[in-house]
Amino acid sequence: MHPFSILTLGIFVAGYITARWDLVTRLCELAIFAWDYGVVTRAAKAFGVLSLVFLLIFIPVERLATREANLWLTAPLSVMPEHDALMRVFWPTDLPRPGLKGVVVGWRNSPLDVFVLAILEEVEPRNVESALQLGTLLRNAPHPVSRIYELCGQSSMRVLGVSNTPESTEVDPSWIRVATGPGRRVPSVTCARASSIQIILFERPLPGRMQYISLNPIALALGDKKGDFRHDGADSGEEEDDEKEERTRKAKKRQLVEKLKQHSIVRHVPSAKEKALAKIINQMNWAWELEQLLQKNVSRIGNRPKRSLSVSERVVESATTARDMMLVWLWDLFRVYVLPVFQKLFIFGLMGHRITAELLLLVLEWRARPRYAALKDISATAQQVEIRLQQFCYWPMQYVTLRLRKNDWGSVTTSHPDYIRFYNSLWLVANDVIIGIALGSYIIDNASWVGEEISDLLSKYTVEALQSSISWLMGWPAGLKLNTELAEFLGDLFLWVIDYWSSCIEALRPALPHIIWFIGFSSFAGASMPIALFSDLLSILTIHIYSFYLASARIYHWQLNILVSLFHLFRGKKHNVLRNRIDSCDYDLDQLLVGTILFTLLFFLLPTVVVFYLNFAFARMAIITLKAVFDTMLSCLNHFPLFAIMLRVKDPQRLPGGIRFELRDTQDFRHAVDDSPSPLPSTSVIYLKSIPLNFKAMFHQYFQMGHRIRKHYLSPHVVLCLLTGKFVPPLNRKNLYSLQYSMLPARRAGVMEMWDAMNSLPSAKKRAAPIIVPVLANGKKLHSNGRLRSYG
Amino acid sequence: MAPTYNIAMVSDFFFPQPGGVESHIYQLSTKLMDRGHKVIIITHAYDGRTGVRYLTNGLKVYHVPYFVIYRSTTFPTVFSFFPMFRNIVLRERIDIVHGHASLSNLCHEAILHARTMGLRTVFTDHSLFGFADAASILTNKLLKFSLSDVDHVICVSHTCKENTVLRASLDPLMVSVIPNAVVAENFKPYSNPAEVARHSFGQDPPPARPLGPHDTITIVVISRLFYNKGTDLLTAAIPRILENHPNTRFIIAGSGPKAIDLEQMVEQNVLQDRVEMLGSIRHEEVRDVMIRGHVYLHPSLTEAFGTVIVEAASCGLYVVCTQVGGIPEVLPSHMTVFAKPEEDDLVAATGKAIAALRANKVRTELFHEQVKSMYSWTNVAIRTERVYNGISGAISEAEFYGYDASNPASWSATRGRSGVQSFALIDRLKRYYGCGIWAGKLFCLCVIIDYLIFLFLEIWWPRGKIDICPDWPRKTVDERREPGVR
Amino acid sequence: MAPPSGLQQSAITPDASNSLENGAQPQHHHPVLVRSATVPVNLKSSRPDPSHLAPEDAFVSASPPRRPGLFDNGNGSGNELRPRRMRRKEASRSRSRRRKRFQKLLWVKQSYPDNYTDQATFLENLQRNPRVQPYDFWPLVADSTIILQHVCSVIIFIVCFVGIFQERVSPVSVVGWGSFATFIGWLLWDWWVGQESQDGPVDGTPRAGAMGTYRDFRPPRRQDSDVGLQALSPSGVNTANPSALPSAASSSTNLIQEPQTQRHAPSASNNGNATSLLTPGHVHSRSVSSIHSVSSQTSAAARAGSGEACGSSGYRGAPASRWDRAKLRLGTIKSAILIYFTLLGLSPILKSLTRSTSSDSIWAMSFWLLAINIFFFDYKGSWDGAHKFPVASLSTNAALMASTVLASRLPSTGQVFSLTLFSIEVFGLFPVFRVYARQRSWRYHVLLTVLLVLGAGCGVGMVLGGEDEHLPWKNGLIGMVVGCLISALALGGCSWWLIGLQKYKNEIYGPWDPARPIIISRRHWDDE
Amino acid sequence: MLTTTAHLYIRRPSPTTAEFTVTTRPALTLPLRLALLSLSILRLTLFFVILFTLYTRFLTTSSLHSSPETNPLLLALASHLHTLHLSPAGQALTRLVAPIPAWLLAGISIPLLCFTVAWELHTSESLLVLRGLGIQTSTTGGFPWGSWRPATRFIPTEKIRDVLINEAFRGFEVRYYLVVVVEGEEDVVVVFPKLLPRRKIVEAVWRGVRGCLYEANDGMWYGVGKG
Repeated sequence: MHPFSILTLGIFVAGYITARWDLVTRLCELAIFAWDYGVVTRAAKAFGVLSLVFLLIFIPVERLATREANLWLTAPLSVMPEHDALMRVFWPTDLPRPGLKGVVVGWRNSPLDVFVLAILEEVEPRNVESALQLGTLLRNAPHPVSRIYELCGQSSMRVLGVSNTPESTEVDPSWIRVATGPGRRVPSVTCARASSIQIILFERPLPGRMQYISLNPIALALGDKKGDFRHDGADSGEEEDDEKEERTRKAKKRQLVEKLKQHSIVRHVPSAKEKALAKIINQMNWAWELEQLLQKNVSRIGNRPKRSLSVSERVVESATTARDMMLVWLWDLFRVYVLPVFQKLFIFGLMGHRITAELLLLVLEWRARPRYAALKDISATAQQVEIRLQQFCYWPMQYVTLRLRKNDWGSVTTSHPDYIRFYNSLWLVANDVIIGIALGSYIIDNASWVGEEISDLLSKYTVEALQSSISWLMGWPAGLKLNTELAEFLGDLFLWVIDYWSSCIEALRPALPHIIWFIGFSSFAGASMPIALFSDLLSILTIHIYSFYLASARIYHWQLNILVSLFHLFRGKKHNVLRNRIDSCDYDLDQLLVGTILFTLLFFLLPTVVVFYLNFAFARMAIITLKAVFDTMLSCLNHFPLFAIMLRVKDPQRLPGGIRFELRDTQDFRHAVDDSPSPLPSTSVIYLKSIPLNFKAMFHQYFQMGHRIRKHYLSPHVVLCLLTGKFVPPLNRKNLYSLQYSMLPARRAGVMEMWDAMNSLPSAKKRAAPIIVPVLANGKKLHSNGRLRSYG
Repeated sequence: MAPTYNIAMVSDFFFPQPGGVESHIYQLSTKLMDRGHKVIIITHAYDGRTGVRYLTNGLKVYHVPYFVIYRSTTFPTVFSFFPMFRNIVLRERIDIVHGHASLSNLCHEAILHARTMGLRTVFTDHSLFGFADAASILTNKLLKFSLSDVDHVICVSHTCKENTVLRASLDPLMVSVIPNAVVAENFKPYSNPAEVARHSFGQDPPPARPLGPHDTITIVVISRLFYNKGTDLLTAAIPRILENHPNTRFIIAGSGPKAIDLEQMVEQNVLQDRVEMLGSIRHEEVRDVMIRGHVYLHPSLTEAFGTVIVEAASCGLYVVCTQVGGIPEVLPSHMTVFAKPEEDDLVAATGKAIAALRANKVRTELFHEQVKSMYSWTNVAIRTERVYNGISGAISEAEFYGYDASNPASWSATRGRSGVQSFALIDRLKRYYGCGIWAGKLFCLCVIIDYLIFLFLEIWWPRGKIDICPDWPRKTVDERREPGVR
Repeated sequence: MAPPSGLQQSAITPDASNSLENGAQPQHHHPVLVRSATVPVNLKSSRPDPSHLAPEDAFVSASPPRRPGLFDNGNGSGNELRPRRMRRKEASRSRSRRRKRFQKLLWVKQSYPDNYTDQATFLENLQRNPRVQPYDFWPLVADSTIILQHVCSVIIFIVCFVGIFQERVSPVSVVGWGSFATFIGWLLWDWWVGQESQDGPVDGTPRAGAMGTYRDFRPPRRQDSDVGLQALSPSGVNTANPSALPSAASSSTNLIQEPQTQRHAPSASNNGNATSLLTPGHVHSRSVSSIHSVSSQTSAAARAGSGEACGSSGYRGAPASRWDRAKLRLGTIKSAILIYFTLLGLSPILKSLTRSTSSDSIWAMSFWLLAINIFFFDYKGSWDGAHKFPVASLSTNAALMASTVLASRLPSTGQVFSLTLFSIEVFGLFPVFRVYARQRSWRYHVLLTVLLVLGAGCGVGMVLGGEDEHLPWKNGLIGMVVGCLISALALGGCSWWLIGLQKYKNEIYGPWDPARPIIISRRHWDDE
Repeated sequence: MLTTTAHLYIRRPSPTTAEFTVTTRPALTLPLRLALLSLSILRLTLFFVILFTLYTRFLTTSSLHSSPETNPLLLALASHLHTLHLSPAGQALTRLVAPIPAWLLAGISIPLLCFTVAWELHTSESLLVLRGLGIQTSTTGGFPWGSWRPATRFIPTEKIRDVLINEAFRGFEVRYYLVVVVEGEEDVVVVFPKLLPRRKIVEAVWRGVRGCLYEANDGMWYGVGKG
């Protein structure tokens, strides 16, 4: 009974009495008359008798009846619990927990597997149900609602149960009763069907801050080009074959694992509850946004007269709308006439840049033959430039995808890695440029000094050191039994070449400061550029060592082979090529004769050649190490997961590396809830937490690269090559740089694709526009808008 | 109820590597398990096979991770094998250690360690060794070392027994002769044309039985092509045989270093159409190859038992083999034609065999049943079980070694050599000391070191720390089925 | 293990035998398997032949001695001491009541325990020292002269080197005399081979052996060698048996194939010449070609035929042979000149080769190399054919290397050249000549030996004699005498010692030894 | 005394959830607590002593310890350190480390620092089984490489192909260990990898897992021998 209606009734009664006064007097007389004739006493007696009867008979009967009724009511419940009576409740810990009675709303993944989204206070479960059916609770969702359902894998939200309701009110047996309150952190959950309950508490990730939870660690590298690099790596045989044996090992292991599968005794078919995990993770990611939405729309539940606005409010509102309309009008004006021009200009600028980049890339990647080395394989600088260009080509695409992300729910977590990658590369380039500016300014300031230093180093290490070592070798070093004549010969040869080369260097010396200055200038494009240039400069200025190495290696290898075959002859055997084994063979006298003499000759000449060979081999190795260091620095500058580390420090939730569970002691929990009348089913409280990505995973590719380098240069194969004088190939650039490419897609988007992407962007904006406006506008407009969105 | 034992078969040679010793170990273990014993196998790690494995019938195989030097014989890791071995033996509650193959160091070490730990040891010798060259002299010393303190030795043939007795200077009484056997079911003779069509080598018409005068006679040779398998004899004999007997053909299965010579022979006197070389085949394909032929030619130069000729006879082939090693003991004379290891004699013998087949004098179809009655693994298992009973004292010594129980002196005298050997260190040292002037002292040193290591292990890894592993459910052997051999 | 059915029906202790076979009932009484039946009695006295080993020989060394009482209570006391055969007969009779006698077979189901050791058959075919033939003194001495020859030639070489090194001998004279001797030797050789080709049916290409030029005729070598040996079989008596047997056999095959080869000789011969220029490994092509020529031939014929075909120049006798000899002389001279100039070219490099190496290491090295040469030298020198050049590659190479190393110590190019050339003559050619001389006639051999011993002794004497120029010949004479004495002593003493050692020889042969396959047409397709 | 042999705790609040913990930590009695406390205090002091050693060494080697410090707190710290350095103990320490070369000192002390900070005395590994969710292994103890929180690994139920007990050679012995065979991975996940407990414990855990992980309707897990 509403107080207002009571008031009106009272006014009506008062008016009536004043209108008919005589009737009142009659009533008074009648009462006195009744009292005089003892009507009252009789009535009192009768009343007493009746009440006695009621007390003695009706109340017990009613009690019995209610108990029977209750029995009848609870009987089906008691038989209810299913064979696997495990109830699983996912409960957000940061859910507001007032003590009020309310309705628990969420997903019901399977009859006994519920996911709590929100508790709606002060509403009737029935209404909530209907509202959910009608989708009232999802009114004016910013983005299409269907997406929620498809990502959460459920057709609709459900009422899961009631919270803080007294036991008396009976509910659907599949519902849960939740007792929460400010006091207890863990709600106590009971369900008629469940014999045991898992309460899994989790922190809701905030989509606004791009937090999310995932089962497997976030992938910082683009995962789309394993096979691609296999193809690229094909041109160096050695890499190829060790990759092959890698693959064969994997295949063998896979076979063993297949065998292992046969060992398992019973193949366990996963139940729905077990398959639901991925879905549930998604639901967790959605939980925050959905709860916000529901809480916003709670006010719509129930039939409540819409209170009309007072005059003052209406005035205020109209004023604000006027202002807003003005703003909106201006904004539209700007957007319609000015913005497109800027956009077009910007896009054209981008396209021009893109096309030039395309041309440059074509130049860099041009190969005379498919097997030949392209420019970028030869020089580090070209490689660096190529990487930068690739990044420039990739950014717009990335940006477009990120923009498209804007007009979707915040909880769609697919594009987070893209985001991180995008900003990572931006940050890296920025970093690179900052360091580069410092370095470059330094270099430019004292270019002459640096040039002097470099030329001194060159002349000191690549000329004088070599000369001294060679001349040291020419006079029996360290008691080595070298053959004087041969040593003289070789030494003179090499010395002559070195002299020639040093004269070339001398010719080059005056130009050196300019080169240095150029390098310093180039480093305004990033510190990686001068490093690459230095590495190229090094390889250019040490060509002579390289050639020495090649020559001595050839000689040594050749002599070694001859010695081996002559040794077979010495033993009166020969290597049978057809059967690939050592056969006995009787030679002729003159064969033996010449063979033996040659054998003796070469045998005694071998140490000399070995010494020279080793000398140059070591020089070569040193240079290779230096270049490897340069390359490592480059890859550090180009790929350091800076942004990821920053995120890891700032907000670990944004780099999910999987989930983990914690089993909480349930004793305190039980103590907290033992005031509740009904005995709880056996309950286990579990915390679900998200593990942030560990550093090992962040630097995984560095480990990979280090492993590659180690496997290439410290492998027995290389040692064998060194010993037998075969040519040791430098590490294939691809394998070294795969690290840096891992940020980039295997094939870059063509010019036209980029153009399309560019043009797709504004339309996206336009779609986003009506959403942006009404946020400023008031409820009614918002409402209509919401309906538009929800219908459209 | 006969007593059952926990037996550990130790050898370097076991599956996946194919071979005679391997299958011997496997079959023997299986049959012993059928008789209610518990058997495990200890061998070294093959590639991809390290750790503990269960075979289908619950036979447990330990692939001990040791690296391999030559043809899957491990490097002599004399003492480093001891801790692992002790661990395995204790956790499996082994009481008899049975080593195989005198070329496997693992086996010898295991026997030494087992004696140190006070277990009964048996050794089975599968191979023959000369006394001439240095390698065999070394091997003999090693054998003498490990066999001078073994409880019993099993040889696969009498020749092998004589050889072992001479090499290790053993008491002949502690050497039993238990031949190999074949699984006759796997070597049934050719029965119906359908199966010949089925298996992989069926590109030629199935062998005709009975033979007409002009049917081609197929001669099968299955052996690894090494020198001591007599491949040179084969290479020399084949052209002459084919020349003398117009419609005969050869099927040669197996590979090895001498395969090239064979191929060259085939090319040199153009015989590609009459000699078919299959390369190496798996053991389960042997029967499929055999039943395509009529005569099995086995030109080996030394052979302890020669399981393959028994298999051939079981497949119903008429066997021509060289009269070397234990081969003459293996098959009755009506199944075989013996030849001296000479080219001419081999050719002549093959000629005789072919002639006999052409005249249908040989009832090859009966061979299978006869071989089945001669050799069966169950029989081998029973006889091996008797050896186990003997050494573990379940059979009285007198009964086992045939002393008359009337005077105890007779066997107390030889107690040192044969019979239930005492584990006292001093007795063992006595036995080893008799091995030679220098070798004896060296062996004693080794044994003492081994014993010290044993004590150390007892202290370092006490037995309580070692988990006893549960047994595979044992089979119970019923006494009725026991004499089912005959 | 089941007993034979006959035993099963026999009423005498069937269950006993049963329990014996499957030792499943240990508590059951075992049939009296008495020690006498199993334990070998020691009958060393009554053993039929010494080479027949009884089981107790195996362990009597290591096992504690048995008490005699152990055997007295076998089956009856006395019969242990009777000779073995009687006892076995008796035992078998007494046993034949109970069971079949033991057979050394695996396929019969024996009624004996597995570890039963039968007296009669255990180790019955074990033989000791079967194929040892006792040496007697003089042939041994005669054979050991070969070693003496080689050692002496090495000593002579060393002496020459020392002479050159100390510049007491002029290198030119050394190499001159050496070359002269070689030339004489070659002429002698040529003459002998000429004679040989006259009286033998074959003169294939005898003097090919002189210097490496027989290379052109390697393919026929084997066939011709066989035939050659057949030719001079009277003189080839003391060649070792193994070489004799195959050669005889295959020569017989030659005679079998004679007509065919005669017939298709021309075609096959030009085949042979064509293919013989190829690198090794052309056997296949050759055989195939010959088979093309005679398509109807079986393999053996083809093999022989191919051999004949290529060597058939020898079969067509005199008319071809003269021309051949001329060509061979030419080839010989050619290769001689080749070697000569090679050495001439290399010697300046050799001179400075090991200058940086210290002399001691060079001496040590050359010593070891020469030792290798002496130890690995092919003393058998089996003479199979004029073209089989008894060159043991390793020893020759070692000697040549030693000489090269030594030569590199010499100051002047001429010395280096001469020493190297001399070493070639001594180590490369001289052994051939020696072997041939020995084959030729015993007299030459002895003569050569004496000369060598004298020369070596003299040289050593002169070298050790020191610098004193007055009467160097006295030292030489002393050296000769001492050398003769030492060599005689060594020959006699060593052979006597060797004979003395024979009685320690103890080889055991048995069925377990890997049999030596006797293959007539051995290695027809190997090593090429 | 401070650590015991590995033994098993089982927490099982509901039949569908169980945590098996194998730890070397004995039950916490008062003396044990005291011992642990003293140990940690010892480690702390050691840590600071090492730091101070390095500092003194730094002072003795470099002469810039008199640089003017602006930050008052750092200034106070520096002054205190300086007084400590001048104290007899500090002097003694300085004299002690003076002969040792710097690189050697660093090489010794930095691992020691890591040890004193990071080393955990007790190793404890646990296996958490949640029916319907999966299995989670976690390990603490020894050197926590990477992060301090226990290294956990969660395996969803539908990824679990089988849970079995295996035997393998380890060092000179054969050990039993519990493995989880994961779908689509080529390495099995070893449970309790650090302290491989003995057979009794492993079997108990195995039965528990089999009982707890799957619903009762496929209860044929029990009593089945090792896979």
